[in-house]
Amino acid sequence: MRQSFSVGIGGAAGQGVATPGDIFAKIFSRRGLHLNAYNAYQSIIRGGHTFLTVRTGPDKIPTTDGRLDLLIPLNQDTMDRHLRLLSLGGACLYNSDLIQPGTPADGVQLCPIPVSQLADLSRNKVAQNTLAIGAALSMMGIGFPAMESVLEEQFRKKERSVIDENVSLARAGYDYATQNFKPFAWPLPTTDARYAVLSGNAAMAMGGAAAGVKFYCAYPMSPSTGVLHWMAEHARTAQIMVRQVEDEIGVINMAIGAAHAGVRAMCATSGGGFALMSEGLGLSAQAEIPVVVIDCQRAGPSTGVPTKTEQGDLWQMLGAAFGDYPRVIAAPLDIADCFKLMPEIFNLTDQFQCPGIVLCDLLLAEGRLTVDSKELDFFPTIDRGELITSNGSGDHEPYQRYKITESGVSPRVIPGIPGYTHTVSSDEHDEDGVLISDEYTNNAKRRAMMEKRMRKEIGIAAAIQPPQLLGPANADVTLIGWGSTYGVIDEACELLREAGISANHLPIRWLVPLHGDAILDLLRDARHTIIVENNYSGQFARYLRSETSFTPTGHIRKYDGEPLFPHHIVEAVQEQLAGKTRLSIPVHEIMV
Amino acid sequence: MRQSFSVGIGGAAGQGVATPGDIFAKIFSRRGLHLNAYNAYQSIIRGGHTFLTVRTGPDKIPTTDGRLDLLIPLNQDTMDRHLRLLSLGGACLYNSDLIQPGTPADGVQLCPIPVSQLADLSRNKVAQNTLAIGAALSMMGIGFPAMESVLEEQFRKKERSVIDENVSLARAGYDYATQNFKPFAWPLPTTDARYAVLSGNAAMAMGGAAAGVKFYCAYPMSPSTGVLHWMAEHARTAQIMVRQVEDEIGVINMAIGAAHAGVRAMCATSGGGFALMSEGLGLSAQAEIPVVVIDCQRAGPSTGVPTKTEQGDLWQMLGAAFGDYPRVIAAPLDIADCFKLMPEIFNLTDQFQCPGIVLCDLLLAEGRLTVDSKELDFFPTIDRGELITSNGSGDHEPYQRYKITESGVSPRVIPGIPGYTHTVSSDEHDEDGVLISDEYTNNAKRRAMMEKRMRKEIGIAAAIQPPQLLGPANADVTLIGWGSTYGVIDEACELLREAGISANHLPIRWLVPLHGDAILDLLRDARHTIIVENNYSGQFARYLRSETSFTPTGHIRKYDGEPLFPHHIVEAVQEQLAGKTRLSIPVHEIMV
Amino acid sequence: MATDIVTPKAMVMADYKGKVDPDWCPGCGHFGVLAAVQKALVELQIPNHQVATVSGIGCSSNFPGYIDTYGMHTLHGRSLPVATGLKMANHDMTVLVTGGDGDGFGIGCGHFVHTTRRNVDLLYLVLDNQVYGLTTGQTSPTSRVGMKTKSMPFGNIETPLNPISLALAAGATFVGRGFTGDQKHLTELIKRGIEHKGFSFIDVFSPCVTYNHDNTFQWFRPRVKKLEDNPSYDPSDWIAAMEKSLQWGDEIPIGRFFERNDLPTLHGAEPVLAKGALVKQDIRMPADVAKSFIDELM
Amino acid sequence: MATDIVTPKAMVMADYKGKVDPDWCPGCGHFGVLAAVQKALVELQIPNHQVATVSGIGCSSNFPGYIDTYGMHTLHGRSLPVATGLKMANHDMTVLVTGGDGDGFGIGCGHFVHTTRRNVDLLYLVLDNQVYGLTTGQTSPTSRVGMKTKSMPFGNIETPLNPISLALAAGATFVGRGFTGDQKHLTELIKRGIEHKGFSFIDVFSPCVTYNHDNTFQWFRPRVKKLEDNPSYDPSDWIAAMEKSLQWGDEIPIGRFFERNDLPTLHGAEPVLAKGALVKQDIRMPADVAKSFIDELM
Ligand SMILES: Cc1ncc(C[n+]2csc(CCOP(=O)(O)OP(=O)(O)O)c2C)c(N)n1
Ligand SMILES: Cc1ncc(C[n+]2csc(CCOP(=O)(O)OP(=O)(O)O)c2C)c(N)n1
Ligand code: SF4
Ligand code: SF4
Ligand SMILES: [Mg+2]
Ligand SMILES: [Mg+2]
Repeated sequence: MRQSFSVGIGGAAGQGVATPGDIFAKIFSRRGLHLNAYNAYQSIIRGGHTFLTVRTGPDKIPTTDGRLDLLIPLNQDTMDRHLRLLSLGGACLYNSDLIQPGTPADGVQLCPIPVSQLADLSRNKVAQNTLAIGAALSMMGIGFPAMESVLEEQFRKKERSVIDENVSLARAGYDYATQNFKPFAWPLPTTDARYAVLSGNAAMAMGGAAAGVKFYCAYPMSPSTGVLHWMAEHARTAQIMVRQVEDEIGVINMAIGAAHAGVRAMCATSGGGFALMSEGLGLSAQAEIPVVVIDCQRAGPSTGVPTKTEQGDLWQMLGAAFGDYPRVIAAPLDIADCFKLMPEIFNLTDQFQCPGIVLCDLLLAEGRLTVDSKELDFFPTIDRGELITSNGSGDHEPYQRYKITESGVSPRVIPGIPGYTHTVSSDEHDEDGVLISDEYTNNAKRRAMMEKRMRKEIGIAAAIQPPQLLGPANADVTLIGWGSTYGVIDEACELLREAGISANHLPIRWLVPLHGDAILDLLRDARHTIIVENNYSGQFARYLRSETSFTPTGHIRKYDGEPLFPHHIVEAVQEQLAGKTRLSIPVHEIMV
Repeated sequence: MRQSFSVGIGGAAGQGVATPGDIFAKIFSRRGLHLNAYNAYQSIIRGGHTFLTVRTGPDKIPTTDGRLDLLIPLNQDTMDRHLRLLSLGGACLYNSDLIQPGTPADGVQLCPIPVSQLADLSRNKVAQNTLAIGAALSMMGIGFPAMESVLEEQFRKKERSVIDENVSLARAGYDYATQNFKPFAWPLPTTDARYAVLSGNAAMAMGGAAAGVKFYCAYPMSPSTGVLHWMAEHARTAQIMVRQVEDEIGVINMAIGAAHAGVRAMCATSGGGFALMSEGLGLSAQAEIPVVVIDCQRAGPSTGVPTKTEQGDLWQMLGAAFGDYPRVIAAPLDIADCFKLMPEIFNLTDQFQCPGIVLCDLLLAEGRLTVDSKELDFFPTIDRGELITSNGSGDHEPYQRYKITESGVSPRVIPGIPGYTHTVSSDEHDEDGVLISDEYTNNAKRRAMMEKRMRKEIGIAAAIQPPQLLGPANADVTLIGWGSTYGVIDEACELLREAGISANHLPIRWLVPLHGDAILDLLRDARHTIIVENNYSGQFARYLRSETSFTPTGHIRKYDGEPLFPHHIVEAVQEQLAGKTRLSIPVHEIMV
Repeated sequence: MATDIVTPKAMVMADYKGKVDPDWCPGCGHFGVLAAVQKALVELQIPNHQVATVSGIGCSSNFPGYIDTYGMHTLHGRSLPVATGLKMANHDMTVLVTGGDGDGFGIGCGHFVHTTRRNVDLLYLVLDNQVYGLTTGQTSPTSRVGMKTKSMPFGNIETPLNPISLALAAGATFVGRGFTGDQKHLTELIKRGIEHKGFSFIDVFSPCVTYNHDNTFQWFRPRVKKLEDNPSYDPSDWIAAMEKSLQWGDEIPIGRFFERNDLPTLHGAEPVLAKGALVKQDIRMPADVAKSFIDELM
Repeated sequence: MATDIVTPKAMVMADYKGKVDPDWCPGCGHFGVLAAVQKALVELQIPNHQVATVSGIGCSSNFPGYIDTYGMHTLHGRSLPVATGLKMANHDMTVLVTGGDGDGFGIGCGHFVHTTRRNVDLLYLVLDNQVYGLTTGQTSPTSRVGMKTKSMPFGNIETPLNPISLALAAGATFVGRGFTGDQKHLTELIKRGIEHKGFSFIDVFSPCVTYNHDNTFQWFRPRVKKLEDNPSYDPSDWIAAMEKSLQWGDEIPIGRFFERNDLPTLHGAEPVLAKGALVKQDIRMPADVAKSFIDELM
């Protein structure tokens, strides 16, 4: 089992859960530790309940978990809901002026902090938070200076007195804990590494910037809004034009307009906004204008649960816009991949002049992870495909925008170049772009143009990597996942191996086109296959079946809005191997 | 082979192709003949090329065909394009003043009409049309009085002199043909039956009216606009409120508002408009407000070929709106079924409080067919499901709109009733309708509410009929189709049998839920299975596979905008049985 | 519909209290709008089961959950078409629509213009905080130039939309502006809006205390000036209303900008509804009507 | 972009002729608008490769196919966002947007209002025939009350939208109305609209000879009166323009209703574009900028 340490901080929205989270993240990552953070919150601006988990350790931390080492409840509600997440060796740090402790499990240390004795509450309403962080660091065996420098940074925009006050509060907490509480059995180690900490939304925004996005537009929608926020904040340094548009229909069409003008254009939304964009995807496909849309999935249907995660948009992506047309759909596997995927998908959409969809979800979009900064390559290969950027000598064949070619790709031109004027069209058209339906309807031309476009699918499939099986060849169980389940399955495999069950893992990153034959090959000898996904109906299982006829031995699904934890998978695999069920639906233990 | 006679009339849009078509249709149906009519036209108001085929005969005429008995070209273009559709025994009636005949196949009679000799062209620009109809009737062996009464009706809103002139023109044509042309070998028979002639759009509109639709709204979009036109014209007699809305988003939401108020509400669109509606479907599902949407498919992607048919919206329907939710999707099999399906789907959506989609296509929507008027039952069973329409004694349990029940159905109430106020919501909610996500996020409640909704799928599946295999049990080939391919496969089976190949037919009408097990049972012993559909990628084949893992022996597909003809299927089956291919893509012979 | 048992009773504030308390941030302007609507309904003595409250999505759009009527919490930007459908199907209901500036003027802008010109008989209240609240603070169509938000951290560069002039231009028959900080005035305005036969639009300044630090209660309070205090202001004069709509700065007019009562409502203009609310009409058509439809096809 | 070879030459009408002839019905008003645009471009001597013509879907929206420029035939109602994206990515292009009344005021209404307030520097020409042409004759948002169409066979009951007042209320910096039957006047108006820096809107009466039998060439011809003929009319006076926008009946004003030149265009207000058209900027960011992004995360 990989060594890790989990902190849970809970309170009402507006009570300042985010700040301690940021501080822990900074302290851990600067110690050279990995971390993974997930915030379970509600669609409410003040009040309600928010619960942030930060898990850290010297190895990669692929996911958070329901088991905590340290709980910091900022209100009674958090104490009542979550004390039971602590087990032997765990501790709970709380403001004993306000919060009544519950009955902890055996071996759990209750650590009351007499906040009013240690702080002047009239001056600082969130004193309990800073005291608790100080105390926590002491118990984790982290020296105080690390904290001091992070606090300086965190409050750098504030006055000196605010910084000083926070530092002295943290110090008081630190010292109080050193004197009164038992340190954790496992003092947090340090390594020489230094990691970047970022969310999937920031990663996708930065990946887009690295891919050369010059135009970004969006309409705010959780959980994708972080992409807009990153873009807006960095627009001027990155020289990206960022627009907030009146609605998602305007968004996709504006992006298409910019893309047609020759820049790389990107936008992001979530399921409901994507529904509004879907007509525009058809335009992108038919007019052959590349555009990249990020969809950050949240729990549906309809407005659904805006702050909760799900992998329930897959069939919406598969069915988006009517008719058949080539496209690329990919699901990033983790937050680092959120970055890496962007230049790849931009190259594909430019090469094949078709829409590209990045199918992310709240778990990655709003989760945070440590990433080696070398993985954030801001100078990746850029391949803009067959793009005419100048009229050269001025002499050329008469230009045909939709020339019928073997590859299905017809050279594109940047508007503004002399001698290449043409019309692109959402109506079916001939090679010149003249509308077939309005000028004369010719079913032979129509068929040829359909086939030209669809031939691109061959090129796209050849350009993307078939999936790989991770782990031992002859495993007891093969876990198949897609997108964000990568991390949790990865860790579950490790836990399964420790429990004596050999497990391997088939993560799917490219959804359309899907390398169905390669998947069948990989699964041919699998003994027990289980598809793991975060939705009700097994959307990926159904899709895989539609492409390959493959049916797995079993399924693990979850649709309560919360992500899967490794032990959910472990227990489900155990029950399925024991023949108890073919469909496991784990019960979530963190109630938010 | 069923006896039939096909007339083709072609010309530029605006040359008046529709009127002769209407006149033939009336004359044939009043003779007790069946007919099937399909107009191949372009998205252009004047000019271009339009080609109407009317096929008639004493038995049901399930489809039109590429083979003609009579061609009436109204311009040279039509002569040039279509003369080759005539074979032995056929005839071509044309205005010899304007049109140069081509070289016909052996045994085809060229029948030039000297229009300027027979008519005063300065007074009547479409004299050639009326002359040709008169001539045609004579050659078909139809007495002139039939024509006279139809002309009276056709022009009943015009002045007497116009009617008289048309009658005398028709007479002149009739007499000229009697004297100069050879009558057809097969004089058109008569029967005692009398059929209604209607389009699929009119049938769906009337079926909706019969189902008790009180609110209809739409935004015009070919090929669905005929539903709006029927509704608008009959609004006052049928007491239906009909609204044209600013866009399709407004349409679906207005329909949902009306449905929530307690009336049956319906709307219609085509693929692009449906994309805009898809977010609204999620609302209907999540708020549990029944609504029926008709989608008349046209060739895509994007604006595509607005006047051409395709079955390319299936995956858009399957993926419409994100998340998992219960719904009903059905594809009418023919124009009579366009009517019959409406009350059925309204009953289901009312019973299960979910959206219902009628997946039609241009072929049925704008085609015309004879239907026995007894099949147009305006007083079908109406089952509004669990709907509280009064507070009864005023005493009742506290009302919970989303009460968790075994069936997944929670009684609905008509707003305005005292004592039942509640809020319906697109956000996830608890049994009371209180928003889970905004008030407190509870993953157990979320899961329970998901499961409540999804349980309705069981009830829906039980309420609809599993598909049936038509034709002999032990056939050489089983043809599987869905929706509008019903007619063409039906006739193809007959032709195959005549060609010595026994064929049976599995038509799919209910798409979601799909009776996958029943289908597998029916196909278990099939020797050679072929899925026939009007799209590029085999959308139904892929869907069927996703539900059953079933893969057929072969496919027949077409995506040139035109429908399949029976002989396309026959030839494709022959080549597939001979092992030449597993995918046949017939070439269309009518060039429009 | 069968007959309902209705025990006539005087409506009081408590009758309009929703199942849960609002989860808006303490101090949010939306509380005041909720209270004013409830007061208006009490003063007009409209039974709560005869009221439908329809909203889109946003903090402001959570409104139907906090008032005990027939509520509909629909899609972001789509409250007006839903409300139109509801009203057309049962025009006996009093229909209120509530939402935000993003909901109504951003994504919902097209519906706003068209519902306005159709003169659908409902009251549309926009809880205008000049920001996107629920999505944690982005620029809205009514954010002022220069305002900094998460989506435009260097300041908004787009001219804001003027809801009053837009509503007037779209043909609204009742146009008002309220301020949640002036409860009495707002309540009166809402009452008039409900009573008006036709489309009533009220833009309500309802500050977002969390995300809009420019246009706060403090900012508005000294600026708002009631049109009702100006005896020469004539709310039947469309051009005068247009002119007033331009005023912004040290003095910002609130009150009834415009009202006309000479245009038919949408449901009033529709002959099909002359026989009463659609939902109360027979679901079956008369046999002779059905026969006439078939005869046409023969 | 690499350097292009441009042989300067005088543009003539033939240079703007599209690959195919318009397939509009003989006599359709849209022919005149096409001709006027082509004439305006010739008179302004704008090379055709520097022009982008963007449309939605409709008879009027087939326009880009009939003029030889960089054309985009997009989705019904979506021409304005597409054109905005194009202009932002390459503000060196002259952008024309053409479409119908259904396209622009019906399904596209929200974009119309927002593109207007953003002052995107383009010319938006609505070929307003007060009917849906391509879908064979339904009511449009500008159809007059009482007009009978296939979708409202008993006559329209909805107050039509007033494009001029709507554009003014939405903050348009150039608002005009033309008549396809007056080519000279229309050409001049279009020229001014192209030259105007900011959002120019021209509503052009362009009769549908097939489906609108109420508002025909014959109907308009005696009614249209040029604002330019009235020396006292001041197109910088917004209120006067609003007042004029209400006029309809025996006399219908055409011409330049309003123009102001004091507001920045959207591309002008965006600092990112100060370094030149986006499409001409380097696709790679400087290494130090990339480093700063990573540093923020450490
Ligand atoms: C189609 C769609 N796009 C985006 C969203 C996300 N969203 C929810 S509320 C909101 C804006 C809220 O602002 P406003 O309407 O002004 O209401 P407020 O919260 O300020 O009261 C947005 C963008 C959504 N729910 N649906
Ligand atoms: C989303 C969508 N809805 C509907 C249509 C069908 N449609 C095509 S053109 C048109 C209206 C055309 O009217 P207008 O814009 O006034 O142009 P006109 O033909 O009168 O010039 C409609 C409704 C469509 N193409 N896309
Ligand atoms: S975020 Fe703003 S609008 Fe939303 S509840 Fe809080 S104060 Fe009110
Ligand atoms: S239908 Fe009307 S708008 Fe369309 S081309 Fe014909 S005349 Fe012009
Ligand atoms: Mg707001
Ligand atoms: Mg029009």
